[in-house]
Amino acid sequence: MASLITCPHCGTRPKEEFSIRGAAAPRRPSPAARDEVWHRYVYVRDNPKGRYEEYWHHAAGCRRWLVVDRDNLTHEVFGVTDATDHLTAEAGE
Amino acid sequence: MALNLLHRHVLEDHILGFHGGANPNHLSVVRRPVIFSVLAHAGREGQVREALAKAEDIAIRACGPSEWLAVSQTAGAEHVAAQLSAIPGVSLAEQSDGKVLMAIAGPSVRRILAKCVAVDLHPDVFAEGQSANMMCCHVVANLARTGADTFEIIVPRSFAGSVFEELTEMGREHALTASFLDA
Amino acid sequence: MTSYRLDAGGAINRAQALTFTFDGQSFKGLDGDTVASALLANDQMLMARSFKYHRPRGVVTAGSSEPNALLTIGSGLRAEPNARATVTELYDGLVTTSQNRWPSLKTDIGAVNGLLSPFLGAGFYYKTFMWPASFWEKLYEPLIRRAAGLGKLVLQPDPDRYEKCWAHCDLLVIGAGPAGLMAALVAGRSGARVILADESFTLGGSLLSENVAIGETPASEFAKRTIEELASLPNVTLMPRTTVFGWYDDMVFGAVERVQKHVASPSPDLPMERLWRIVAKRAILASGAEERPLVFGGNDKPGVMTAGAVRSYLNRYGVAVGSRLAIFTNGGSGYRTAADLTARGIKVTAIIDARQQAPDLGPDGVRVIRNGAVVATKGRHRLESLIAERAGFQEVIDCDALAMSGGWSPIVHLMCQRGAKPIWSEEKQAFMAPNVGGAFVAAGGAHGADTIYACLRDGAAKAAAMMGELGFSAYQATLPEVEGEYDPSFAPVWYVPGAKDKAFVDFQNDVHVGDLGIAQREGFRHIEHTKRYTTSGMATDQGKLGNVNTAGIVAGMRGVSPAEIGTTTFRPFYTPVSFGALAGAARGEHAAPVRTSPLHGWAKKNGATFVESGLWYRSAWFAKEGEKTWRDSVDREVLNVRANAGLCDVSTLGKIEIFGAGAAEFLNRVYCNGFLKLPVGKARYGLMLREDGIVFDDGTTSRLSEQHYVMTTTTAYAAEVMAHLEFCAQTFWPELDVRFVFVTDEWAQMSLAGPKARIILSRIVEDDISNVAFSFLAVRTVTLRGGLKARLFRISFSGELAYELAVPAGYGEAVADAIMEAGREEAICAYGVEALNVLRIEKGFVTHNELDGRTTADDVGLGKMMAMQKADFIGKRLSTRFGLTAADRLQLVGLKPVEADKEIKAGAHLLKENAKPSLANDQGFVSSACFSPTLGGFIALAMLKSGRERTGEHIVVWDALRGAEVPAEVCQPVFFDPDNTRLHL
Amino acid sequence: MRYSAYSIFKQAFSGNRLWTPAWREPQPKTHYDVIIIGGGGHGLSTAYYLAKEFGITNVAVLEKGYIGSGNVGRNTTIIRSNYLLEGNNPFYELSLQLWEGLEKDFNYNAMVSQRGIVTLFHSDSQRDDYARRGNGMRMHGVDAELLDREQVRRMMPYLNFDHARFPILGGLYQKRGGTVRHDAVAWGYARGADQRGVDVIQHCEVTGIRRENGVVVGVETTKGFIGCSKLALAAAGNTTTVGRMADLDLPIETHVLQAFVSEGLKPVIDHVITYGAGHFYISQSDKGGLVFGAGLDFYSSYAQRGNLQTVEHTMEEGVTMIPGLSRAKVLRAWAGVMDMSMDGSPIIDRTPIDNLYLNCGWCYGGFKATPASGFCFAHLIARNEPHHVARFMRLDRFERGYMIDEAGKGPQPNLH
Repeated sequence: MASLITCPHCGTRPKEEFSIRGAAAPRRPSPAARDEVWHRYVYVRDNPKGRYEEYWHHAAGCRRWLVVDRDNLTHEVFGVTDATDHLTAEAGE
Repeated sequence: MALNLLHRHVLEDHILGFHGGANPNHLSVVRRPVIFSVLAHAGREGQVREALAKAEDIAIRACGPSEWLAVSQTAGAEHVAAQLSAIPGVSLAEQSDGKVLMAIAGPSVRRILAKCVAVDLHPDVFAEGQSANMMCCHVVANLARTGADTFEIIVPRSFAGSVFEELTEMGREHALTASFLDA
Repeated sequence: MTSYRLDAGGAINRAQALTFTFDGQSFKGLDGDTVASALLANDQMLMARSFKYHRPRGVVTAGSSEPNALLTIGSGLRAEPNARATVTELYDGLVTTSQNRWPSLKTDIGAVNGLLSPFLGAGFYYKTFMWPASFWEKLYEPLIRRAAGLGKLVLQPDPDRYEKCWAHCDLLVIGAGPAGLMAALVAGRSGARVILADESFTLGGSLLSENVAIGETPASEFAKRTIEELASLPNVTLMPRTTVFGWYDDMVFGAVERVQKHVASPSPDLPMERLWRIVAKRAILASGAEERPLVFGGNDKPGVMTAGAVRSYLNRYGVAVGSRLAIFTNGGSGYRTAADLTARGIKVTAIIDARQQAPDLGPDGVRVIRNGAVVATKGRHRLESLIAERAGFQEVIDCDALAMSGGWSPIVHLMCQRGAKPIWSEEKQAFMAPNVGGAFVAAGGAHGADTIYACLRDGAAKAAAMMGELGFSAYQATLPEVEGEYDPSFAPVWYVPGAKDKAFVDFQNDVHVGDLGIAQREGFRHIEHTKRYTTSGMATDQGKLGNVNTAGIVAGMRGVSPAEIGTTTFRPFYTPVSFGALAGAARGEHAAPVRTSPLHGWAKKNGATFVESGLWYRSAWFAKEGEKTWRDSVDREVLNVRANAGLCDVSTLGKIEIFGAGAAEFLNRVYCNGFLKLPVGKARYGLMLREDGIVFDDGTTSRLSEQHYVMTTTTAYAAEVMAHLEFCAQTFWPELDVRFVFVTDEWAQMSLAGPKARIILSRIVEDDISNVAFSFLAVRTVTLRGGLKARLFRISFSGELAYELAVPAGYGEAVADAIMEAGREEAICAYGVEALNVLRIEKGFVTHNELDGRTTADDVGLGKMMAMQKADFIGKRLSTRFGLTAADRLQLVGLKPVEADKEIKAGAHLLKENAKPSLANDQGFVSSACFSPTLGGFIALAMLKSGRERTGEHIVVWDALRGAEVPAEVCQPVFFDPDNTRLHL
Repeated sequence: MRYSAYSIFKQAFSGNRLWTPAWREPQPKTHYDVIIIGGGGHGLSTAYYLAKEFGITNVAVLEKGYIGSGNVGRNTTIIRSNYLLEGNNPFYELSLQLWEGLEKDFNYNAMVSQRGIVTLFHSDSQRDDYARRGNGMRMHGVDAELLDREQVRRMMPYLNFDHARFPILGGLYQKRGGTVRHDAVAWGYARGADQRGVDVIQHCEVTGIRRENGVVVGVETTKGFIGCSKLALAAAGNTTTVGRMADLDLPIETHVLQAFVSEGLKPVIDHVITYGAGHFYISQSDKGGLVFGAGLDFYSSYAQRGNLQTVEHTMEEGVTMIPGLSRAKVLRAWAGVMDMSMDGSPIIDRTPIDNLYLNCGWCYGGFKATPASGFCFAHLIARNEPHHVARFMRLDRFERGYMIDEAGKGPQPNLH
């Protein structure tokens, strides 16, 4: 993945078209959640070695936020989904 | 006091460097195209896409899900706006001045563009009629294949000078020339 | 004459003689020569000096792994240091010089290091040069640095162009030897998009150097015909002079094409080198195999080279590297070299075969010394004889060159760049390519094939298999017969012990067997430690020749298999790549794209000095005749705006149009202040926080219609804000119907500010813009006289009555001209960002000088904006943490020097009066400062500990960097019109 | 064996055959007072200072590979203390002072070379930022100078003054900054620690942390269980992996940073130079190689290798800053995995588990911190309280709202 990402909307594109935000797993807590939950959301990271979901923004393409499901040790990419679709799928599970 | 306001193209000065006729590989800049950003609202993407396909005198360029550029070199802005705004679920922003439209054509066009974009432009992969946003000469652009050896590039106005310089620099090897389309 | 050009043979064009110079002396070479072959043809064996001991050196190889023959090629600004003579294509007029020698290549003072070598063993520098401490930097290190490096870099701008390119293919074949050619042919004939890249200027690889017949024609002829066939296929791209240097994720390969390195007068329309990023569905590594040198005392003498190199010079370049050669071998390669030499009438004095099982006689009756070894070499600047030993008996062998063969190692570098380690094969006595998945496989010599036929077959088979995987019907190639191959087997010999002279494993860095021993004794036993401690494998060839020998020798010292030792990590680049090629055209003034405002031409016309602001160029000030410094201009502009009116280009601010039924709610959540109740036709200042409660960006957002807004951002943060909005909309609240589009480029936007702004504007705009009809923060689409539609905003960043007028970009210059014309009587002036900065400091408005990514809204006095009653907004929850609300935080204040004409500079720190400078006493810093012509003195905004309660206190502005200490008084951060009466005029 | 000119002289006459191992290869004991996980620069320096400064010698350093195989052996060797914030500045200054006395201290020549570091600025606002930083340094007594364009030109005439996209307006100069031979740092600390009784155990991977009654009692390793009274983590890019064995929640994301070396060249660049309009930095080693690097690859990665785009971008910045580099050739690229913290600053602290200590979050500034990190971590382990200069580097600072955000980029690690 380090080199190419296959955007679900635009096809295969080079890394320079994207900007990378970080872990996609943390979910923004409800406004009423406890301080501890908010702290964890903003500051604590699972940071696993291996399979990892990460937010990439296709800034030079469709401008959609994507969830890139990848292995951060081998750099293999398992899938790339639109972040909104990812949320919907997650909610459906 | 009535104002007589002159419209000026951003590449006016850049293009001065090119004199004489067009070579086989040529870059033409369209002086006053009509361009609109078309946004489909939630749940309306399919309908909007269908309606856009039927628009007259308007070429539709894909930007991303629910977003297109509507381009016309023949119709006026009002006419284009009227057609587009009749589509339910659409928001429009005019970009006729915010975007610069260039057409690049010739036998070496793919070899020139290979220095400018990362996308595979082999006709089996990026076919005639296809368009997409992509990085071109370090700038976010919309690229469309309009013929076997013809592509149209739309870039933000503020970057147009930079992109023009780089395109022509990368075209030197293939004797690329440039002019306004009406020149 | 010891090395010379033969009368016939070789893939060189004898009709095309080329003239070149080496160290000032003129030589003749031929078209098709490398610099090395041409020098050898002229009996110039001595080409270089080694790094540490400055030993005389010639070529060891005929290829890209050459560690010795590094020369500077070219002169003046085009001089390239450390070019390998063995791969540098000769051209007419080429100028080359030797390196790392003084005063001359033959007489090099540095060679004295060789005498001191017992003291300069591996790691010696870690153990000494420590006393006295100050001597390291004053004496020892300068001495060491003087000896550093090989070639000289001309640190001047490069006159040549470079560029980058993308390529896409079904199959990339790396290496155009027998395996690569067959692979490309099969894939090309199958209809796949094929790229065949080879580092050499002539495709063919070993076929150009090996004396065999393929399908009854010479190998080089077979290569030529195959290449012609490939060239005729439209789906095949041949890329000679192209080195694939790196294998990256997702089957992206980096390659560099030397477009004009071989050209005497480069064309300005072509790049010197071109970087390729090749995206391949499949790739075949057909990079061949490397012949290993033998490690024996004096194995670095000029004239000692690999047996394969001797054949290359002989068969490809028609050069005999000596007139009397000896051969030291552990397998068939040495015998093949002997056969090729004797067939051309060149004397071979002996074959020293390290094996017990060896023939009685060599080709043409050459004597074979079985179970023998070379233990010493004689000669100063080139080999004059050697001492061979067999069963304790030593004899002198007459020779002026020695061909050595220590077996073969597949060249697996590229396949090991992504983490996989090569695998030791006992059978092949070599490290083999690892399995890295089916998309990238090794074929031919790189896969351990050791005959040309095996290479042809392997290349064809690997390509055919890949064609099937890619859905092509694989072309069935008929494999030609190959005649005259030699027995490729060899028996491992890692080194010849007992030599007096050094037995080198890394020629360039002068690492010898003794150094490996020191490393083992001292505990640097892991192969990476051995490498780092001895520097073996760290030279410009990155251990291509020596690393396998190092592993074998260390294994021997430790009594284990080389499998247990392993190799060091292979990393890009396969061979060194120039900065120029990797940088391409994006350098110097083209380092980043330029953004120009639609009012750029207007500003230029009005005498603007421009300043970089991110990618933009913005007008900084507009000098008038008679103004000596920028301050003169800025002071005038400020005063004129306050007294009359000014026009400023604000087009670079980010502009985002926002649409949708959910837009109001969305804005209410991304801004910390309220946005739900913003009426249509009004603008509001908004403050965005990051989720950690720190201020992110600010700007105004205007409601154009019920579900349509336009947001402005700061120039610097436009892209970040857009990405942030998209992130919030797409991942936090996808249920809100809200859409965004950048319209920054659509509008030329200008700020018309000053008490006379309305009068001037009313001459341009048809609509009623009286204070009643168009009050502070009003927004409306207006019609300019003549009919052009424009957007008008009554917003101010100067504290004056001000408007921002936005017109379609192409009309920007014309409208700005018209405003200047309309305001002539009111003495309107153009003003730039410097004046704008002064105006806003006078008003205490903050920018990213204050909002530096560490400040809260409260820190800059905007705490009240935070609508904590809202259920949610970005940054709400974490903004209340103790550390972000503590009373001793730095808070925005104003500063006035006690003496108004004493300058305060941004970046100064603050101290209490009479306090000693220390971190404990540090009270904060000056964030913005300027001369205020309005107030007639210097003023500043500062972030001061608990600043808001310290109004009136006298402090010291401490600027040690610039040697200033200025007493100042803390004041409110609004210096001018604190009641904002002028905004509402 | 003590190293000196004499030892080299003596060895030379015995054919260099009598050199003894720089460190032992001990088998693990059953129990140590302190076990340090991670035989990189920070782990080894911690062991060294525990033994030397605090008299705690029953210490083991456990390294899963060979010592120095992590970032201490794959960086660009720069040392400096030109930090902005109070939370960092005194700490890095202590580090620089320790570097200055290091060779004598551990009898190993790590070639500390104070060549001076210049950080270029390209705009007025950047100059203001650097002035703020430089004045902050001076407040703490650290050397700092603000150079104007002409001063920079005199020192480095080869920089791009005439055709730059972002003109060089000046630089922040720290004379005492410089470079150190990186491998030698690991080796010197290892040898020094070993001589004082520390067991440096290579090829011993920790696979679990055993806890009883809420405290750590030892670690499971590939060489069996090893007991300890205190456990200290100094695992850099692998901090999370090890921390998870003790259920630690950490504000760490692992990223990859590349570095490069050119072919050996005769000396042309004297100083360490940092580009202000990008991330590029460069120096020239005593062997002649130009050593340089730039920004992160930006994605989470535990792979010690980089991508081509970053390589290209690095070279673009390099040639833009120093046009004459164009014809120099790059020899090798490598990459290290970085424990990027959420505010870009490190953590040296106790953890919620009483006898478990944490040293992490070095981002890509870990090398220069090596001595102070070891010193302060040893202090913390020995005394159970933070060293004065590391008192802000707390694990709970995020919850309390006391971030040390040198870059002002907020909680997104790859922006720091």
